[in-house]
Amino acid sequence: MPDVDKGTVRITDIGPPNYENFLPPIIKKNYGKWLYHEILKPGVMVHVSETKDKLYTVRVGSTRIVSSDFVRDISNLADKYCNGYLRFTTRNNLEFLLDKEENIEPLIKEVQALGFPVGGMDHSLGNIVHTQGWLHCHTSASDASGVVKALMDEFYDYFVGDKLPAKVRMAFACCLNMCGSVGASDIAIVGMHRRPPTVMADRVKDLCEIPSTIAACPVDAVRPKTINGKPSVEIDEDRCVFCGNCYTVCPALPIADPLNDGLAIFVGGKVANARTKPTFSKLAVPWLPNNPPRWPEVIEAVRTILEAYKDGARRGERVSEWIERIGWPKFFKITGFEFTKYHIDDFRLGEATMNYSNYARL
Amino acid sequence: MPDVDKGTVRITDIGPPNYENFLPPIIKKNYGKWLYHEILKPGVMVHVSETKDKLYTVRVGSTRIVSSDFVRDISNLADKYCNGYLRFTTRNNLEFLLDKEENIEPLIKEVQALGFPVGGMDHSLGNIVHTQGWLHCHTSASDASGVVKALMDEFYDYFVGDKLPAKVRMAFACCLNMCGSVGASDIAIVGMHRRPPTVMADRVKDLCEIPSTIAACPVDAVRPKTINGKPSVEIDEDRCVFCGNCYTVCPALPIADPLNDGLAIFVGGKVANARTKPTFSKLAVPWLPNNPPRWPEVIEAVRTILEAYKDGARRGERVSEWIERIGWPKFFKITGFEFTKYHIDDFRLGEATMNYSNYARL
Amino acid sequence: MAGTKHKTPLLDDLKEGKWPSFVKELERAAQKSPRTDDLIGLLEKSYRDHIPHWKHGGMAGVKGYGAGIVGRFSDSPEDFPGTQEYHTARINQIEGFFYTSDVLRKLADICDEHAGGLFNFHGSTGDIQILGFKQKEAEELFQKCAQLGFDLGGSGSALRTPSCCVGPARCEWANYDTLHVTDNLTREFQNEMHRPTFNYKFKIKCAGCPNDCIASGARSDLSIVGVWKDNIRIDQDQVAEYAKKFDIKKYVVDKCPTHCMDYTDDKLTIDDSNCVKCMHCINSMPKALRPGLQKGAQIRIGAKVPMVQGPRLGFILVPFYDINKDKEEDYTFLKDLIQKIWDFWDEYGTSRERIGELIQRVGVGNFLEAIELEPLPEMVEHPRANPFIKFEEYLVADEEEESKEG
Amino acid sequence: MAGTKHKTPLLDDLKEGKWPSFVKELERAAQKSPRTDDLIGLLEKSYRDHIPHWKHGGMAGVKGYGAGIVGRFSDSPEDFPGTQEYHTARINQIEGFFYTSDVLRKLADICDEHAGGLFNFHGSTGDIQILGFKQKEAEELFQKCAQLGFDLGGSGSALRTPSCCVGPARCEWANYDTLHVTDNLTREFQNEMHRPTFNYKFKIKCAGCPNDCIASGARSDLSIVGVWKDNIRIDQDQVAEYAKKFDIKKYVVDKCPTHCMDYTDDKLTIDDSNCVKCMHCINSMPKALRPGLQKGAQIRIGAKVPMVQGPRLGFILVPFYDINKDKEEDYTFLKDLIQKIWDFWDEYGTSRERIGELIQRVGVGNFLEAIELEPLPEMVEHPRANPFIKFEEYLVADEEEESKEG
Repeated sequence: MPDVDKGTVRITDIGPPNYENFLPPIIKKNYGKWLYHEILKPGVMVHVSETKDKLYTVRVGSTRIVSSDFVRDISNLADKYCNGYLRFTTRNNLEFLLDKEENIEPLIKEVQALGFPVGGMDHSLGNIVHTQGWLHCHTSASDASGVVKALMDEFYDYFVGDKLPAKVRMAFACCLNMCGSVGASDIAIVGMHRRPPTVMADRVKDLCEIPSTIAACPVDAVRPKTINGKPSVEIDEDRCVFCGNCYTVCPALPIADPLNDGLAIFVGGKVANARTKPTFSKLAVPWLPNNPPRWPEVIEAVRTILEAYKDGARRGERVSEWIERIGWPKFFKITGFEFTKYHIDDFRLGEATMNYSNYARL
Repeated sequence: MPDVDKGTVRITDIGPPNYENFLPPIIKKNYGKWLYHEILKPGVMVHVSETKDKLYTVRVGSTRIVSSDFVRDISNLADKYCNGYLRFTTRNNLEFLLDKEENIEPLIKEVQALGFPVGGMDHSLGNIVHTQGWLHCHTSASDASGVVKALMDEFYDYFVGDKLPAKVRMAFACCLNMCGSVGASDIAIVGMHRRPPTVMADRVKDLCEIPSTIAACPVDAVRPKTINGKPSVEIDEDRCVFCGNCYTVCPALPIADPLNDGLAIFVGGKVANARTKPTFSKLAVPWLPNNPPRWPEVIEAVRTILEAYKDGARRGERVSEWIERIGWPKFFKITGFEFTKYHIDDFRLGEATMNYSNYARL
Repeated sequence: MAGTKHKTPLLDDLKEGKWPSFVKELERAAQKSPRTDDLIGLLEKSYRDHIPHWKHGGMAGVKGYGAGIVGRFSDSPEDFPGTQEYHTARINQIEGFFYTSDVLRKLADICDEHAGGLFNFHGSTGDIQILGFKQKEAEELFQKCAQLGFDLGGSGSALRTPSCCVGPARCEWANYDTLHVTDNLTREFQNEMHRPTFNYKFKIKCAGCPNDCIASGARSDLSIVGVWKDNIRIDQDQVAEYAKKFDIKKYVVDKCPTHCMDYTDDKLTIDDSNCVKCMHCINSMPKALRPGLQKGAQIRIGAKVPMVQGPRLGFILVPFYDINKDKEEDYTFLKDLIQKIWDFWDEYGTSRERIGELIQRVGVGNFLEAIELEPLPEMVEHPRANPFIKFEEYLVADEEEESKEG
Repeated sequence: MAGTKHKTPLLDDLKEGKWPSFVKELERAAQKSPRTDDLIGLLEKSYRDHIPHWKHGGMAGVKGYGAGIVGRFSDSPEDFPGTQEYHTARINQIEGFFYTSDVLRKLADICDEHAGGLFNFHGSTGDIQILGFKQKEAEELFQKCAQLGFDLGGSGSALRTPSCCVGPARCEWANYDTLHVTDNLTREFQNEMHRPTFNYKFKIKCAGCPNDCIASGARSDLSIVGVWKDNIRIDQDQVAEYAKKFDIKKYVVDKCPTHCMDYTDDKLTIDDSNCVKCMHCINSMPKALRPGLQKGAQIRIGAKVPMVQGPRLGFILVPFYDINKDKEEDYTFLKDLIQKIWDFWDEYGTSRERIGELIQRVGVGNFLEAIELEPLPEMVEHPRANPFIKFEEYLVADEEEESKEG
């Protein structure tokens, strides 16, 4: 480990920089004093304070992965229009915070000239939060950035506009570990392994420590087994939950599978408490193939959902409320998605998801 | 086995008498042709047919257990007013079926003279369905007929009237086996064993067949154990679900416990699909003591529920709808029942019953 | 009432009060039946001791049947000899609980002559119960009933006596003939009722509409509920009459679970495509609204009491089927379905496992495949939220993109 | 863009289209960083092969920390040597994601000098992520960040970097100072973040109101959500302004989940005793309606992703508490509660068991007893329906009606 101590003490456990030092002066002044806000147009809103101060926010869509030069670009814009301040959102957007209304349009022009969209507010499709995918994760069942790029290109107008019945929150996770915790989104796309890890029996002993491989499995699905006279392991397919933990410690148990890895689509989740309780997204399509670079099957399925929603939902209804109103049978009917045995929950609490009534639209 | 064959063939597997032979002529004539019905007054309704025929029903509360002379009494009434026809309901009521309106009042007078109430319709307290209790069941944790009698004496006016916000269905089961399947009632009272069966270790070997005793347990809670040198069994308290099956085959494992047997009260179940889906009753009071002959603690708890419901519910709201509207916290507040750890479901699907939202009335 | 030889101060208290007294009924029976007099004494003992005084301790039944008779043996025969054996016979009720005075009197005579003079009208499942006979009297009691036309009902690990609501006999909302199908199934499955070979009990109940007055959705493994497919029939004149009596918007329209109704300008309209057949509007205005004309039935499966894996209501297995047409074909569809369900239960179920518990254990999808029904979204409240799907189909590399059924 | 030495026809396609292209960002970084150029080649290989090309295969980290650095090793180092080690540093973000251009430029310089010139702004939990350094560069990268004021975040079986919504900095609905408490807890628990000793990860997120813009209720083991206790403040004049724009009855009143609002004669009234603080009416009319003045927070517990026992949302643990008063006391109540939860988890949890799974396994009631909170009906959707209660109190005969705690 290099010695970076050049006469100074090694710095540890200092936590983050104090946020107070990074708040624009108008925010410091009006901290906790905001009275209301209004959306002025797609991607632009104003917050009005008890002090009468007005703060304008311009929201800009971005990729999650960015270059250092991107960071310099946005810093330049912040210097020019925002006294050097800016913030990000949880959905990988940038927010420029302006105290001068007249700066809004010039800023937007420069942002757009750099190729970045303004939007993601109100009844729009928000930026898709996502995980790392093939770009940087060893258990991923799909790429993340690529699918998201393909989707946002396709549904760009919904980001820069506000013509959807209500906000639509989309999220992408590249495997069931769901680092993005996508499961409570209007539309959630999840990388799916369809098969348990392959046991490369002749290589297990050389590449892996068998006891720690067995211990890595959270559901006790990996068990010791001698194969062709060599110590190895076997995997209980019924137990395996496709987490990839065993592959993490044992490269001779690859979970990635070029033919069988793919994507599932879940719909109708939400996190906010408004009108209805928070709820998870529910399975719409169990499996679609990985078809890079544009994943047309995924695009098509999402388009089907978005268009059915746009046509069918009433103003202000989130996807979950729309489906709840029309009923799941009608959702499957109008989207044309097949309802299969996989849609019926057979996991731990599946019993709680059946229709224990005579309610049916006939 | 006595030989009853007196020249005739032994009769088996004939099923029930053909119902068509027991339908009153007016019903045979109008079978499937009824147009509508109206409740004329508490306990009396008329059904009008497409043929213009009118059928009057007088509903009479009864005990579930009746004597042969009771059967003769009601037969006499049926002869006098109903051409010899009558029927029962699933809630142990009698129904006299009249084709002459002028017979209604004379019939009611005679019924009442015999000590039987007319009512149980519309916004009333229905007759309480129940199981056998101490009167005739070996695993009962309470008497059934006695508790029901005490309750119906107390709330008699709700049966003969129609002054409740909506119908109230009450049910009683004398142990968790719930022969009465009471669990989806507005108010359900359930006999509760608080302790697993007592092992009379020195008598097990003499009175019981140990393998069949072990096999009788549906949750594998009974295991062989030698106690004081004698073969016996032990019972896993954590597993035991108080079913009494082991006592059924082994009298040395009594589940009845004079101190700890008692009653729990559940509320807010319903079976009908009207307005809201069918739902189970939920725990209100985990345990009340057996206090025969009148079970005042049970009466008091039911009175508390009924009065809170009568005061708080809107016209047409079943108990479940009323509680859903005001919220469970308020139900516990206005009834004064203590909310305890026992109210939080820790059984198999308990996870599905938590409040996964920020919804709270503060 | 005089007559009981036992002192019963606690039970005597329950002879007071406005509601009919079961103690008086016991005493009426006891006047003719010494054993029932002992039953009263035994019950008073329970009221003192706070425990029941029954045990199993022996078998009871009739030749060739494994069901229909439930044995009851007192734990205190020395003090109450009449209760040493005090068994119950389950007598298959008449569908719809319709009786004549004639047949009731004959049952009463049998009950006095061969039992303790006591009945339950009716037990929880639906049977008439005759109480208080000894094993040696069982056969004669049974045959006397049989000569009167009554067979025994089910008990134990058998098909329990099917039962139904009053149906078309006296209800305008019956969407099919509940009495007929119940009678038909009962006759079809006499062997399954009387000779227990199931894993556990199996109950069938038939309700004419989703009001479910027989509580089939909460109490029967197989629940058949009448329903219609087309539009609710509206009589606008009668709607106007109801409007004079109550606020239709408030008490009917606003309570519709799918908000598929509208009442504007004194006119009631229903978007029937969104109606889930809850019955509330029809219940509220029976003279104005009637079920549609395309009548049929839904089938729900798996309801049961808490023991062992927790209580269950039934879930929708068949959202709609033409039971009225099936009637003309002797209920072939229904009987085939029931047989497939039983076959599956027989093959995969374990002892004391109700069908609802088995379905949950093996997975609804696998159950559906076995009984050859398609998975339908009507069966679920919502599709799965967890992503733990066990795919049975996947691609195999060697065979180049060829699909394999797992 | 010229510069990458690898042929990337598949990725090139993703440089087209209106939405910003991550491929362009990769290429911009690759112009300065050969290892990032190899990253592009490796990703193109994944696009061809349909599998990722990463493995674990080694450790990465800095002295004294067990967290904050996530190792990434390519499985194809021979073809893409720059990706042999391509690790990630989680850098604790500034609360509310507020930055200055100055600090961002300095981070960019560090990222160019010591890593692959790539960032995530931000990772799912909230950290800034710097990508593309080797183990031998980790310490210097870390200390350069530290000198700039940035520490590492959490990873592994540790407290993950707490995060919060924008809160009072730019939102009129913040019921407490989300930035302040997040900053305070982060500083308090530096050790728990940096030195993994937990059973598994533990996330804390702070949302200012039930709109929960930080998704705390779905993503954090401990979710703190701002809420008020008294009445929603109504400006009737502004209500009248909104009434000109949309149908208040239809879009606001009728959507209230408890139907506690009324809009009659141009006047909006709210039965606040029945309000569950869903935020819909306030969201719909921000100029007319404001949260009350008795502000505080709710605490929800147990949210997590599907692995292993299935996904969970958080349930209410504390319906209301005065977090603004607690702020004055350095969040003593909150920190004590968190410590009790961790102590319980430490004592009873198993490896890879999230707190929500543990609570379910031992029973909510037992968990509450251990952390010394009362059971409250607000915690449940409804009380139990099954009767399988394991009573801990019962009477013992010898001691004559004396109660025994089990």
